[in-house]
Amino acid sequence: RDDGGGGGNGEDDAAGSGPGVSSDPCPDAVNEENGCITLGIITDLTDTFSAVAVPVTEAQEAFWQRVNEEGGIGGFDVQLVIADGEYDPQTTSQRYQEMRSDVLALAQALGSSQVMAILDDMRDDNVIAAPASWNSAWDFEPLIVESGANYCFEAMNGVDWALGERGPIESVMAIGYPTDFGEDAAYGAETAAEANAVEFTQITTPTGQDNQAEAISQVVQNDPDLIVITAGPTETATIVAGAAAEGWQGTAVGSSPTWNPGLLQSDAAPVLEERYFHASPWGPWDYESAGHEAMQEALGDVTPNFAYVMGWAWSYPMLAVLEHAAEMEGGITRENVVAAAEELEEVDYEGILPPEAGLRAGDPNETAYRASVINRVTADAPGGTEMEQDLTVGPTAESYDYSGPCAALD
Amino acid sequence: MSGAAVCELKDVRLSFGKVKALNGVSFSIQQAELFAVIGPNGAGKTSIFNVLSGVYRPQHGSVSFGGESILGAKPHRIAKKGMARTFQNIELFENLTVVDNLMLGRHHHLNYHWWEALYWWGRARTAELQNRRKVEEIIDFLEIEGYRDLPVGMLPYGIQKRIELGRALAMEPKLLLLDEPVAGMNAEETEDMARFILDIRSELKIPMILVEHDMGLVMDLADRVMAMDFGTPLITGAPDEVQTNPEVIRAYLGPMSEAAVAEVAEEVSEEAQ
Amino acid sequence: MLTVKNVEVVYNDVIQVLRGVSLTVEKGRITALLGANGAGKTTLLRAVSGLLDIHDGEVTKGRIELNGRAVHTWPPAKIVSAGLGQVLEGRRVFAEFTVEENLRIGGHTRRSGLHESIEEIYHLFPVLKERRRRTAGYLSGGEQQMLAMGRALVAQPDVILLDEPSLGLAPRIVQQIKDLVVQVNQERGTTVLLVEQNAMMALSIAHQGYVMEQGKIVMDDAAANLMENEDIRDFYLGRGELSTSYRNLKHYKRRKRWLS
Amino acid sequence: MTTPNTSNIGARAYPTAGKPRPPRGRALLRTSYAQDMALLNTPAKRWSTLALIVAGFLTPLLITDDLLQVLTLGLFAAIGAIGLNLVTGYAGQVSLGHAFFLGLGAYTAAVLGGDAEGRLLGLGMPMYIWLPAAGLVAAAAGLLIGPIAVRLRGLYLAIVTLGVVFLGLHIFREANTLTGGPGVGRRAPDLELFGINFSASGGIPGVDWTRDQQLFLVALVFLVIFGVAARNIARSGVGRAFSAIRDRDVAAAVIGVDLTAHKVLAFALSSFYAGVCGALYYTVVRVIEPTSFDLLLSVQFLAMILIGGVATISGAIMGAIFITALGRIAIEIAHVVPFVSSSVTGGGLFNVFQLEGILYGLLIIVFLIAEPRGLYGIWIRIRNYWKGWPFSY
Amino acid sequence: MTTFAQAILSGTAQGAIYALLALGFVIIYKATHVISFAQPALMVIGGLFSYHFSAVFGLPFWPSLFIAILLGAGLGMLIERLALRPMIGKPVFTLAIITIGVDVVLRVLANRYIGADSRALRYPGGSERYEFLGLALSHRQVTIIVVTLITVVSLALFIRYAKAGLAMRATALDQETALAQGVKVGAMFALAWAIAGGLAAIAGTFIATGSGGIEQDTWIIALKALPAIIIGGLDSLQGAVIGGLAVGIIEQITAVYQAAYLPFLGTNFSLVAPYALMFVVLLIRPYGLFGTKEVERV
Ligand SMILES: Nc1ncnc2c1ncn2[C@@H]1O[C@H](COP(=O)(O)OP(=O)(O)OP(=O)(O)O)[C@@H](O)[C@H]1O
Ligand SMILES: Nc1ncnc2c1ncn2[C@@H]1O[C@H](COP(=O)(O)OP(=O)(O)OP(=O)(O)O)[C@@H](O)[C@H]1O
Ligand SMILES: [Mg+2]
Ligand SMILES: [Mg+2]
Repeated sequence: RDDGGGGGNGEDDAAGSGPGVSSDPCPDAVNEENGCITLGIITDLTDTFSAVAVPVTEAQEAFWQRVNEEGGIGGFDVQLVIADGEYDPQTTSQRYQEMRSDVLALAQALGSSQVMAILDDMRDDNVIAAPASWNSAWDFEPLIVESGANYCFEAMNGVDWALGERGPIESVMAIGYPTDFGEDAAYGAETAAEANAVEFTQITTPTGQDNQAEAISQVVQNDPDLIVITAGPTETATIVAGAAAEGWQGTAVGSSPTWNPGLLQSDAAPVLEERYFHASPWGPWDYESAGHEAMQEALGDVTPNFAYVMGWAWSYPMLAVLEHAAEMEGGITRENVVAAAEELEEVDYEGILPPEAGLRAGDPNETAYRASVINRVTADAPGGTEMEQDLTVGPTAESYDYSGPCAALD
Repeated sequence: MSGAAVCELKDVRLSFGKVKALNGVSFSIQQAELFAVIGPNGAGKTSIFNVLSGVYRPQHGSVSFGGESILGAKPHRIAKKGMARTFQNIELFENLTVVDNLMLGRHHHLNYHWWEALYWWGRARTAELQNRRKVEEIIDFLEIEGYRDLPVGMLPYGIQKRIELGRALAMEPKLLLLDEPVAGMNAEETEDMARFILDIRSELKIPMILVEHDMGLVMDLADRVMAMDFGTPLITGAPDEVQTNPEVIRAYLGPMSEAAVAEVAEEVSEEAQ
Repeated sequence: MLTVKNVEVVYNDVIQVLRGVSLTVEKGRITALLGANGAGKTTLLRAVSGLLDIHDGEVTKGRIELNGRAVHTWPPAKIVSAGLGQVLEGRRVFAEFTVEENLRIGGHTRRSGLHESIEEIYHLFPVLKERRRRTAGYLSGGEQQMLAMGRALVAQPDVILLDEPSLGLAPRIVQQIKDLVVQVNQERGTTVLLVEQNAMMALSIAHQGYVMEQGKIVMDDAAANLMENEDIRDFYLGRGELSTSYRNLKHYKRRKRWLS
Repeated sequence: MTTPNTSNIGARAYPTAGKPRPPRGRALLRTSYAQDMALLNTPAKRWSTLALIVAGFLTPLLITDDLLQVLTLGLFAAIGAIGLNLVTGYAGQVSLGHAFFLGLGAYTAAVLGGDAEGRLLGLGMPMYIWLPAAGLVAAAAGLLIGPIAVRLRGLYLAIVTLGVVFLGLHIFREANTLTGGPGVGRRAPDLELFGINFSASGGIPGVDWTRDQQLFLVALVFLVIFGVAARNIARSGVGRAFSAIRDRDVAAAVIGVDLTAHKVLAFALSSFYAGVCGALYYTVVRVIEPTSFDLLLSVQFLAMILIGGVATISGAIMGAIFITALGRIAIEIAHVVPFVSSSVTGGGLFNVFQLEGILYGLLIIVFLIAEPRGLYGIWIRIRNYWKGWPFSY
Repeated sequence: MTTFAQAILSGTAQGAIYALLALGFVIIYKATHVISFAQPALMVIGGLFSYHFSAVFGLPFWPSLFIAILLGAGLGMLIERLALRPMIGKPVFTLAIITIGVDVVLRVLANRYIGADSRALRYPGGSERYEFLGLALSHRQVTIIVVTLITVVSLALFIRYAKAGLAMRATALDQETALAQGVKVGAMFALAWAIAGGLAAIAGTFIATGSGGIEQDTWIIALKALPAIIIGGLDSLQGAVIGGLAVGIIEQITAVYQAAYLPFLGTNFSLVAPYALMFVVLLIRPYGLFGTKEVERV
C-alpha cells in the first residue's frame, strides 16, 4: 500500500511522490497548503539506551517541528512516526516492517546490530537513515547519513589533546565496552598512542556499576597516565572515582556517551571535575552557535543534557538531503533522496559544525570530518560541562589514512 | 516348602543415624507363597520393602532375588528383574490417566528405542498396541473399566489403591510386595481387595509379601507370618502360631485383641469341622 | 457444640458432593461419622474447618455453627482460634520439619503454655519424644499418624475433628488412639467428631453415630443401636461375611446400598 | 491420599473433573485401541487440525508482511517452546537455560552456514548440514546438563540452568571471532533449501512472493514436522516416563524407569529442539547478537509454555505465538487507548511506548491469574462447553 | 597480601548489598516457595524513594531511608495482594512468571521517573575513607556493612520472636495443613513481601549512593542475589547472608587476580565467577550450604 502519488504531477509546487510522500497535508499540519513527508524513527525508548535515546528523539521532534514552522521543505511538511526498537535487532526489524511502506526515510536509526538487521530491507526500499551513533563504519555506508567525527577520530583527538595539555603522559589505557563503539574508540586511542610513541594497553569492561571492580583494579595496577573511556556515564564515574580512591593519579578522557549531568550529584563529582574530560564531536549545551540557540529555543525549559544537542545536530544532514532532492528532477522520491545523499557537498549546521562537515561526495578518506571538541566538568555550566577546546583536528587524526572503518560491522 | 527360594534376605541391617530400622532380618520366600510381615509402627516393615526394591541400601547383609544378589542394584534394574510393589501412601502419578499409569507398569516391556517413538509408525506403534491389550486385561481383572481415561489424582481412595495394585501387576512380576493394601478401607472394600489377592495367587501364582495391620486379613490369607519389632524378627511361623504368641500380643496386638483373636481362632476351628 | 444444617457443597462450581447434610455434635460427646469412600466425609470436615476454598469448593447452601456462632463464612485461622482442631486425612505432617517443629506449629494459635502441652503429647506418645529431633517425613507411616494426632491436641481445642485417625496403625496403637480419644473427651471435655473406616472402633467409643452415603446422611442413631443394626453390621462392621473366612469369599458380590 | 505437590510444574495440568462420570455429550465409539491411541482420535480433532493446516497455508496470501513476520517468528519460537515443554512441562525439570541452547544453535548455524569470505569465521555449508548440526551441538551441551539435573530439584535446578545462561553469555561475548561480539553480532545464514532461497524475495520460482511470505511457509512446515515428532514422544513410553518422573520420581524408579537416562534424554531432546529453533529463528531476524541470549529470553520461553499450557504441544505453540506477538498486541492496544501521546515529548501520564511496556507486563499477569492452565485451559473450557452442549453445565 | 585483604574487604562491602537483596528473595521463598523476579524493580523503586525524599524534598539521608523502607514494604504488600494472593495454591512457576510481569510494569514506572538523568543520592559521609594497616574502606562501605549486620540480626530476632519463621515455612510446605493449624496464610505472604520490599529499599538506597547513582538499567544488580541464594540455600536466612558475601568477595578476587593468573578464562570473568562458585557448591551440597533437604520417602 503506497499513498501519495498525486504530488508528482506538479499542479502545485510540491514535487515528489512515492512511499512516505503525499500531496495532502499532514495530520495536524503546520502548513495546511503543504504536502506531507513521513520520516520514521526507530530508537530505544524503554531499554538500555533509552536514557540517551529519549532526549535525542525529543530534540529531533523539536527539530522537524521547527522545519515545518519555517515553511517546510519544497512544499512539504515533515511528520515523524516514532517506534520503539527496544535496542533489539528483532524488534527493530519488526518496527521497520510496520513502517516500511509509509516512510520516505529514517530520521533516526539507533544501534549497530539493530541497523544491520534492517539494512538489507533499506537497500531493497531505497531508504536512507540518520544514525544515532558515531561508528566509523557509517562513513562507508552510503545509506547512512552521519554527522561529526566518529568515535575513532574523537579518541585520537582526545589523546593528542591530553598529551599537549595534561602531559607528561607515558602510558595510555583504553577502557571500553567490548562493542563496536568501544573497539572504534580503542582503535583510535591506540593509533594516537603509537603516533606519539607512548605505551598503550586496552581492556574491555561490561555494563553495570557493580561490574567495574576489574576495570578499577586494572587501572590501579597498570597505573596509566591517561585512560580513554567508552562506556556509559555510571560505569565511567565508577571507574574514575574508584581508581582515584585507590590512588590512581592520571587523566581520563571519555567519549561522547560517557557523560550525564546527573553525575554531579554523586560522590564521584569532585574527582570528575578534577580529572575527567568529555570529548564530543561538537560543542556542549551552551555552545555559542545559531544552531544551539535554535535548539534551546525549540526545546523550551528542559533539564540541559548533551543528548539533546546530539539529536538536534544529527538531523541537519537529513534536512539538507531532502532540500537537495526537492530540487532534483521528479522531486522528493526515495530514489532521489538516495542520490542526493550520495552527491551531498555541504550541510548547513547553523554553526554547530562547519558546512564542509557535511561533505559526502567522494572517498571517505577525503570526505570524513575529523574535528572534535573537549569539555571539562563544572557544576556551574548548564548540562554540567563547559568547552575546554573548540573543534580541532589533532595531528594523528589529520595524518590518518582512512581506508576502512576502525571497527568493521560486517 | 519346596523348590528354590524366589527371594532371600540374610541378616540385613539398615540404620539411619542412630535409628536401627532393620537389625538383622533374615527370611526367604518360596514359590507361590504368601508371606506376611506384621509388627508395630516403625518396626521396619516398609524398610524391608525399600531394601528389596532398591530404594535403601542396607549397611550389612545380603539380599538375593531370583538366585542373584540385588544388593545395591538401582531400583529400575530390580524392577526389570521382576520385583513389583505397592506403597503405603499411594504413589500413583496423579496427573496421568488410569491407562497411562498402568502402561507405565509395562514400561520395561516396551521394546523400542526413543528415536523410534519420534516417527511412531513401526515398532513403537505395535509395541504400544500389544502392551495396551495387556493393560486392558488388568483393567477388567480389577473391574476399573469406568475410570479408564480419568486422571487418577481425583479418584476415590479405594479405587486408587486398586489401580496401584494394577500397576504392579502390569509389570508381570515374579514377586509382589503389598504395603498395607487395605489400610483406610471399609469392610466391603477390604473384601474386594482380599478377593483380588486370592485371585492373584490362584490364577497368576505370583508369590507375595504382605504388610498389613488388619489381622483378620493377614491371619486369613497368609501361609506364613513374620512378626517383628525394632527391626528384628520376633517369630516366623503359621498364622495362629504367631498371633497367639505372647511376645507378639504384647508388642503388637495389644491386650484387648486377645479376645478378638480367640474369637477368630474358634471361628476358624468351627469351619474346620 | 457443633451443628451442621442442611449444608450443600460444590467443587469447581460444578461437582455437588454434599446434598443437604445435617448433623449435630453434642458438646462434650463423641460423634462417629461413617461412610464409604467418596461419600463426602472429608468434604464435610473441610466445610466445618473452612478448608474448602483451597480445594475450589464452597458451601452453597445451609449453615454451620460452632458453639452458636455461624462459622461457614469464616477463614480457617479464625475458626481454629475459636477452638476447633483437626487431624487431616492422610497424616499431612510437615515432612521437612522435625517432630518437635510439627508440634510447635500445632500450637501456633496458643499464647502461652506451649512447652507444657508439647510435653503432654510426648507423654501420650513416647515414640515421638524419642524422635523429637528427627525429620518428620522420615517417620514410619504410623509414627506420622501419631504425630498428626499429637499436633492437633497441642492447641487443646474444645472441638476436634478426626479424619480416619486409625489409618495404618498397629492394632495396639489403635487401642491407644481409641483410649486417647475417650480420655481427651472425658478429661478435657473435648467434643469429638470422628470419621472412621474402622467402624468397629469408632462405634465402640462414640455416643452418637451418623452414616453418610453419596453426600447425604442416611442414618443417625445412638452408637449402641447402630452396632446392632443389621445393615451396618453387614456393610461396615463386616461381621456378616468376615465370620466366614476370606478364603471362601464368593467371586460375585451383592452390593448393599440404601440409595441408588 | 497423596496431596498435589504445588511446586510440581505439571500439577493441575489436567482439567479437574469431579466424581468419575461417563463422558458427557455424544459418546465416541472406539472399535480398537489403535484408534484410541491415534493422534487425532476423534473426527472433531481430525477436521479441526486439517482446517488449521489449510488455513495456515493460506495465511501468507491473506495478511500483510509485517504481521507475517511476527507469526513466522512465533512459529519458529514454537519449536523451541515445544522443546522446553518436553523437559519442563513433561519431565518436570524446570530449565532457565533454554536461551543458551538457542544461542548455540544460532551460532552453530551461522558459523557452518555463514559466508566463507566474511569478516568472521564461516564455512558456507548448505542448510541440510547446518540445521541438523545446530540441533546436535545444542543437544550435546544438553547431555552435559542432564546429569546435574539428576542431583538437583526444583528451583535449585532452575537457577543452575540460569547460571548456564550467564556462562553462555560470557562465552558468546568472548568468542567474538565466531559471534561478532556484543553490539554487533553476525549475520544468520540464508534459509536456502532445494536450491530455493527463501530468505530472498521472489525466491520461489513461478510465484512472486516476498521474503516474509516464503519464510512463513517454511516455518509452518518445520513446525508441523517437529510438533508431530514431539507429540509422538509424548504419547510413547518415553513421554509417559517423563511425566512419571515429574509426578513422583521415586515411584517411577521403582516401577522400572531409569531416572538418569530419562532426565538426560529429556534435556538432550529439548536442547536439540532449542538448537534448531535458534538456527531457524534468526534467519528471520537476520542478525545474531550475543547478548540476546540472556535470562529474559529463557524467561520468555518459560512464559510461553506456562501461558500456553504446560505439558501440551498445542499449548506450547499457542503460547509461543502469543508471547512473540505480545509486543505487537500491546502496541495495537496502546494506540487505541485515549489520552496517551504517541510522541516522546508528549505529556500525559505515559506516552504510548511506556504504556506498551506496562501492557506487556499486565497481559502476562492478567492471563495467568484468569486462567492458570493457560491458553490450552481456555481451549479446553470452550471445547467442554461445546461437548456438553446443549446439556452443558 | 594487602591487595588480597583489600579485595576481601571491598568484596565484603559489595557483598553486604547482595546479602540484603538475597534476604529478600529468601524471605519470599520461605513463605511461598516462589522466586520473586520482582525484586529488581523493588530495589530500584526503593532507592528512588530515598532519592526523592532527600534530593527533592530535602530530607536528611537517614530519615529518607527510613521512609523508603516503609514505602518499600507497603509496595511489597500491595504487589502480593493484587498479583499473587489470587494465585494461592497454584503452581509456583506460574507465580514466578507473574512476578516477572510485575517487574516489567514497575520498571516502566521507575524508568519514567528516572528519565535521562542518573539519580545519584548524596551520601552524608561523603567520600571520607578509613585507613588501617595498609587497608582502606570508605565511610560508605563501612556503613553498608554495619547496616546489613543490624538488619540481619533484627530480622532474625523478629522472625523467631513472632513465631513467623516456622509459620512461614509451614505455609510454603503445605498451605492446607498450615491453615488447619490456624496459620494466617495470607498474612504470612503479606509479611514476607513486606519484609522483602523493605530490604530491597535498603539495598536500593545504598546503590543510589554509589558513584553512578541509579540509572534505568541499575535493576540488573539484583540478579547477583540469585547465585547467592543458591550458594547459601534457598530457605536459609544465614545462608543468604553468607551467600551474598561469598558472591561479593569472589567477584572482587577474580576482578583483581583472574586477568593475571587465569587469563584463558577471558576478560571480565568476574561477572560469571559467582555462578562458577555456585556450581562448585552444588556439586558438594545439592541444597546449598544451609538449605533444607527435600524429603523423599516411600
Ligand atoms: N529414609 C529414612 N530416614 C530416616 N529414618 C527412616 C527412614 N526410613 C525409615 N526410617 C525409620 O526407620 C524405622 C522403620 O520405618 P518403617 O517405615 O520401615 O516402619 P514400618 O514398619 O513400615 O511402620 P508402619 O507400619 O508405621 O509403616 C522408623 O523408625 C522410621 O523413622
Ligand atoms: N477437590 C475436589 N474436586 C473435585 N471433586 C472432589 C474434590 N475433593 C473430593 N472430591 C469428590 O468428592 C467426593 C467426596 O470426597 P471425600 O474425600 O469427601 O469422600 P470421603 O468420604 O472422605 O472418602 P474417603 O473415605 O476416601 O476419605 C469424591 O467423589 C471425590 O471425588
Ligand atoms: Mg510402613
Ligand atoms: Mg476422606
